[in-house]
Amino acid sequence: MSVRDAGPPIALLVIVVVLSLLSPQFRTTGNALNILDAAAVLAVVTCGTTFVLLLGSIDLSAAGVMGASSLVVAVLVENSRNNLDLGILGILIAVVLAAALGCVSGLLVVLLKVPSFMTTLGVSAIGLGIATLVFDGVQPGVVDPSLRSWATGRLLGLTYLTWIAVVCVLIAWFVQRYTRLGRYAMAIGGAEEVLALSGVRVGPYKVAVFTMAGAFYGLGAVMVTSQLGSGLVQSGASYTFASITAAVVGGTLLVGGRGGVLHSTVGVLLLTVLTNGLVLIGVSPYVQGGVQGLIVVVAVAVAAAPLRHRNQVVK
Amino acid sequence: MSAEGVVAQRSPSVVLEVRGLVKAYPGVTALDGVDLEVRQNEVLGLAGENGAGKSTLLKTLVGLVRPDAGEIYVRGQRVRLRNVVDAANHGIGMVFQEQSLVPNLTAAENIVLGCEGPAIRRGVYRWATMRALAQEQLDKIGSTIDPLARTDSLTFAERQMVEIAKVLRIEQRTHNSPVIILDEPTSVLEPSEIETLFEQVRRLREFASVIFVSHRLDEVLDVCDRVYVLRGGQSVGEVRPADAVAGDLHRMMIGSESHEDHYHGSAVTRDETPRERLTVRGLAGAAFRDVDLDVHAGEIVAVVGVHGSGREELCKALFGAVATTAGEVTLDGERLDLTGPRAACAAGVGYVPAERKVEGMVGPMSVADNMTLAKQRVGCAGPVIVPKRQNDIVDKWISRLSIRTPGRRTAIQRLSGGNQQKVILARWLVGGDVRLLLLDHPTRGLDVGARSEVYRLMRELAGTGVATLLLADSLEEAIGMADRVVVMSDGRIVAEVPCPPDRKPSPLDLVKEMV
Amino acid sequence: GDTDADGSAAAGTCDPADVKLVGQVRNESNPYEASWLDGGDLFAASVGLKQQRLTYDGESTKQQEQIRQILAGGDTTCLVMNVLPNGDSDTLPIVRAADQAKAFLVTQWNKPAELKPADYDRWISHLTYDGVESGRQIADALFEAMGGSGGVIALQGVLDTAAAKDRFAGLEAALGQNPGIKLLDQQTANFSRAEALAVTKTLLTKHGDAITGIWAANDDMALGALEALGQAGRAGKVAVVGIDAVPDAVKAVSESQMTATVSSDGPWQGGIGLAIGYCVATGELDMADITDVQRAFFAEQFLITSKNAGDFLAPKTDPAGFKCDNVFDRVAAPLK
Amino acid sequence: MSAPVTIRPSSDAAVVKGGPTRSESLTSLMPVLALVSLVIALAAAKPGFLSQPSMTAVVDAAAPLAVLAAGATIAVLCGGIDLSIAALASLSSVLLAMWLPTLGGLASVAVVGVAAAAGALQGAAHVFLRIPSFIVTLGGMSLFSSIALVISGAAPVPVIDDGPIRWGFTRIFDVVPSAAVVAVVVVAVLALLIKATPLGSWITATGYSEPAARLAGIPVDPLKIGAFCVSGACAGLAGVLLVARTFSGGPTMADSLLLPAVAAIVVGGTAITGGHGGLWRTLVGALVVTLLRVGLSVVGVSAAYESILYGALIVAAVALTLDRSKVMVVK
Ligand SMILES: Nc1ncnc2c1ncn2[C@@H]1O[C@H](COP(=O)(O)OP(=O)(O)OP(=O)(O)O)[C@@H](O)[C@H]1O
Ligand SMILES: Nc1ncnc2c1ncn2[C@@H]1O[C@H](COP(=O)(O)OP(=O)(O)OP(=O)(O)O)[C@@H](O)[C@H]1O
Ligand SMILES: [Mg+2]
Ligand SMILES: [Mg+2]
Repeated sequence: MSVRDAGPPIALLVIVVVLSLLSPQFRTTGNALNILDAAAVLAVVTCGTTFVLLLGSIDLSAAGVMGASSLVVAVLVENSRNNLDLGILGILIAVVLAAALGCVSGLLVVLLKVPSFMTTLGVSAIGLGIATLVFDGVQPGVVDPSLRSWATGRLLGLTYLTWIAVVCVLIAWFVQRYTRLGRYAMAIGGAEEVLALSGVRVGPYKVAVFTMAGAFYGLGAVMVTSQLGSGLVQSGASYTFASITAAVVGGTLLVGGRGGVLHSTVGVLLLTVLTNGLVLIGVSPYVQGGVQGLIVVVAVAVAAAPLRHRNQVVK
Repeated sequence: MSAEGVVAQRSPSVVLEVRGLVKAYPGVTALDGVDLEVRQNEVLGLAGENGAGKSTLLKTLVGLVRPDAGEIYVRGQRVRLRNVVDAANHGIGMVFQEQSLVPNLTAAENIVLGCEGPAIRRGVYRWATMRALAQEQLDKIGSTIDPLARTDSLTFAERQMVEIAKVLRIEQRTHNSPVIILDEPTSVLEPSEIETLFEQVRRLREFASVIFVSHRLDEVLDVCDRVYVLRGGQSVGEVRPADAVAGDLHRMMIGSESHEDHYHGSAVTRDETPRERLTVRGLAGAAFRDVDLDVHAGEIVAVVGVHGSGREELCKALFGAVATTAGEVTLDGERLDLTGPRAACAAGVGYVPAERKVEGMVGPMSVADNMTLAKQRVGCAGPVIVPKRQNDIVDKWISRLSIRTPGRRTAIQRLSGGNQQKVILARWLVGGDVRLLLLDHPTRGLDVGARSEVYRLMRELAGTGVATLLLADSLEEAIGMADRVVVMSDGRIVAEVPCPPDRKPSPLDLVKEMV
Repeated sequence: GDTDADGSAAAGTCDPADVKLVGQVRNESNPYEASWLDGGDLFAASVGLKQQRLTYDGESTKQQEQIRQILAGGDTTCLVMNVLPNGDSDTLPIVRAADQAKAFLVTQWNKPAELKPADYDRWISHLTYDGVESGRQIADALFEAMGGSGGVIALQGVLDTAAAKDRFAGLEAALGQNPGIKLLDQQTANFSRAEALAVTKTLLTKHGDAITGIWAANDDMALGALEALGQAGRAGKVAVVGIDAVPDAVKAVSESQMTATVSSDGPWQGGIGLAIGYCVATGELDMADITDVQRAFFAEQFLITSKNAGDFLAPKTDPAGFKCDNVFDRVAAPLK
Repeated sequence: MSAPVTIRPSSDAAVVKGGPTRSESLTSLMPVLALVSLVIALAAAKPGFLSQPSMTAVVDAAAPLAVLAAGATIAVLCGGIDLSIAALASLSSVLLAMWLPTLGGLASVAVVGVAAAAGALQGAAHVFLRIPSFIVTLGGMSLFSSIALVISGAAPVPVIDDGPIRWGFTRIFDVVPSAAVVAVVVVAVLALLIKATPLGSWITATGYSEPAARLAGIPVDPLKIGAFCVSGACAGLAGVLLVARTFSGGPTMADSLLLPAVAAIVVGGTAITGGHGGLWRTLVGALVVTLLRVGLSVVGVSAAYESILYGALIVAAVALTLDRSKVMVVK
């Protein structure tokens, strides 16, 4: 592990130690499980964001994509709104819809050459529109027992959601490390121009990455829907910036080609631990955001410190 | 048109043939009916000025540039190359002028990139296979690089080797011998690395054909079996190295008599008494230490050394671009502030970086903007730009250095390399206050003509009292241009060799000190 | 625009067909506000008009921009707006803009105390609900369900809204009278179900079994808390209360998963604001006849417990309530 | 000091001008084209939309957004991004409302000063700690929000006497919104400052290629700090304008303007990667974004379709205004 890689895990460790000293409740097993559970959705969403960041692009569409997916899954599984009961197929459709929205972002980037910042912002608005259409005035409540059990069921002490997140992170890590898609995503972030010289058409891979990111958001939305017990338009609202922050804090750089899924997952844990710990040690709700922001900045600064040199470009 | 360029009947040994290739860009005709043939087991040289169309021609051969007209034949068969993969399938591969490796991947991945074959099955990497494949390629060229090392952790020369290993992958695609294109592979290599490369080229000739491009004409004559000369997008002739010298080649390239001499001529005006301008005492940094150095006003001092000798870092350190840990530097007796380029600029130090594209020019900005970037006060009244005044100054320098550009508002990236370099040099001259010039490979990638113009400019500046520290492109250049050569090795200065116009040392004398 | 010097109360002279109806809420993506707009449509249909539905995504700036844009679009003297200001601070600019454009305005929920409809010609009424009262009512119901002793946690709303503050004040008042109840912790979950879920989980870890009641400043958060309890395996062991009577919450109350909620009757709110404005605009109601109390009042609200939840399961809005004689039927008390 | 070099350029004939090509000038007109077509489309949907009061309202609504985005444009041109502007504008609104009773007219100046300092502080953190501006300003965003919540007690701060800031929300000759004049003046002053001094090419060079800019001796670090300082100052001024029109300050008042402000910058044709773009473009971008934000709902598009249309149109607008020749790879 390089110096750059070591920063975020060390920061995570320090924060965990400090919080454990400050709060007896923090260091209970129950709380550890709770943190893992709370990190589950963000971890899955961040898997998607990470791949987009590896490309050197940015993805602001999580909010909209998750909203659309959440409502679609809520009305397709057994629910309080209609008589549909597609079960696992409903979940699949929701994830596919999310992937399709991601695909649209990617296509717009590749075909129209519009920066991802804008395409994903636009797609987010479109997703929210779709969600509002499906919502149609009343929240569809999820009745489907198997989907509900995602949030409540436990295996070896961890909720199913946590396990899903673990599996997602492993899959994403595998994709990043062992598949052409993952390595090419890395390569596109490293030197996009070069790939063309090697006869690789980057367009399809970019679209695939955005599509995969969409799928992760869709799965994240299904998880949120299971947690909340109904389809919410706003279910993804907080995840856009949270996932980007988590990825960057973990060492996945915005310029692309650096970091990866495991880095980002460390970032997710760091943020979740902070949110949880600040509540437990009783920091006033007004200043929690500020304290969290400061710690993030300090963590990144400290992690970056050993690499500092003159003429280094930081955007 | 060429006398020998077109062969009437296709001899079986011709592997690649190009006829009447035309490629026009807005405003330029890069290729204007080029003919070319490459034979089995030969090294074919390609010479021409900057912008003659060499790279464009080669890029059409690997499918990166679609020609407007003309035909390409591979082993007598007309082909249409749509992309690099097409070309590779026909056995043509290229090492590009600018390095084209993905820095954050392993050497192995770069070597197989784009045609992974068995290294990827159903989209999934098989690292062991990939490693073996890459190792096989590296073994071919006798390189000992670890295939799983990240590319950005390799030295420049090692990366060049990776590129060559990569291009050799096309052997697997074709049963016949491949055509390997090397576009200016030597411009950034050290002499010893160049020698290694040439060994590889000669070895390649055993089973492949090689197209070789370089602006160092003696190199071309040395390694090639035949040399084509391009001028203004046309093939103007073929030269057999056996019965030609660099001068002949150059004459064909520019269409008139050459006057290449970078060895000091007679009439160099000098101050009578040498005046100390730059003094360096005990300077140390991450890559060098205990550096003592003096440069007089009007003196050109060349620093030579192999990769890792620390000379580039020293040069940057004098400009404040890398940090120093100890030492004292004065300029005209005053302490030189090394905290950053800004301070160095203000003190009258100018720096021309080696990586022109990344560190020198701002591509999309205009010639005028690039020229005034460092001396922004030029043409200003107080803090306010007076456009007329600034334009006049820029125009004067454009004609003074005969920079060939459509105009001062043209984006610098549209200029040829030599002209770009002149703009960067002019950047330090427009202020009229430069006292020390740090030139890091100022002629890298420039053609002979552009190079001699840069030489002329350097001499003229020296004549007016500017002290110059030169990191030369080749030992010949260093010896030719410098009044004194300083040899660095392992971060220290190990020797100083005087180079007066009448008593130039031989390159061999220097090499002895370097290793 | 303050009151005209001559005090001429604007007399409605609009042809009923010329009246334009605008209903504006934060968004259509939550059931309460969606039902509000539906109520507005219902009223509009009852007088043969259409309501223009506006939503501003909870963005104060967007709300202001929309209002000004609407008011800049031609003749506004027969325009009737039923507006839910995003926060207290948004009311004044809306009121001023409407007054200047001579459009009729009814606002609901948010208004700074010192701002009074009586000072304006065209701002007919402001109606809201006694947040202190609702906060106290559900707290009382909660404490009763807890048997008068135990620990509660409070989930606050968006901190800079009056609703959040008033409701919490109601809780504090109730706590004062119930010394057996201990407020273990209070956190904001920004009226959001997802945040409530996360915060509740954390607080459940922090306080464990000490928690026997959860007071939430709205139903969304209560439902989030309910989910958290389910996931912590404590469903049914902790009493939960909320405010708003969103369908899911009413259902939860009727199924005894939740203890209580308070209904403000969204569809009615959406209709009544337009109805008041329409009646004044057409002259059926004379501004002079509207009492000071009717211009700024707390509307009736209903505590829903398992006993009466059945009545609220299917929301029914009676158009008769929108008749000009009945528009002030639900005035419960003057604004404090 | 010894005599510096005396090599002098000869004064030969001037060189022909090589300027922007026709297609380049055309792409620089694209933002205006997008704006005009949007107005036409909205007017077709609802003819009354073209009326003078309606247009005045649009221009007025765009003004605070334009001021907010104008400052951030400079940070973007330098190759950074400022995500804290909206939160800083909210904080400024609170500060202004709190200071007005004691400071009167000076309060606006004080607020802009404080906001500028806050921006500069972020710039310094970005430059000296070498943290990406995205992260610094994201941290700044939550920090400023917290400060605003704490000092305001999480409640809006009413302005009793809005006399000293009435200049921010009046109509000149009953037609021209004063806020729009403020926005135009801000943009004009900044644009002039950039155009008339070397700052312009410093900013462009830094945005396109920071290493080259540094090695040309450009004071990149102070320049970036300055850019974030201007960005902060503009956020402060936007806060003042918002207080002038809402008669109160609120700790979350402007928070929702962040993404619209960035959208305004990009729709104007400024490259989010830095270097290429300009302030006037942002002014046009702010108008486009405002039209999309309020125009759609006002002409009667329902909430769900409004969102969908907004998403589609904003991408279309950027697709139109983007100068693809200036950005090598699209990220
Ligand atoms: N993509 C392009 N767009 C426009 N003009 C181009 C493009 N590529 C090359 N040119 C122009 O075509 C001409 C030939 O360029 P080319 O790169 O082939 O020259 P070269 O002989 O390789 O020069 P050098 O020795 O400097 O590498 C030049 O005038 C160049 O400016
Ligand atoms: N399974 C593998 N077997 C062998 N080599 C691998 C394998 N996976 C990745 N590599 C190579 O080993 C190197 C290290 O992996 P990778 O680039 O994924 O990230 P890393 O080591 O975490 O680097 P960093 O985090 O510093 O960017 C890489 O260059 C990669 O190409
Ligand atoms: Mg890694
Ligand atoms: Mg070339």
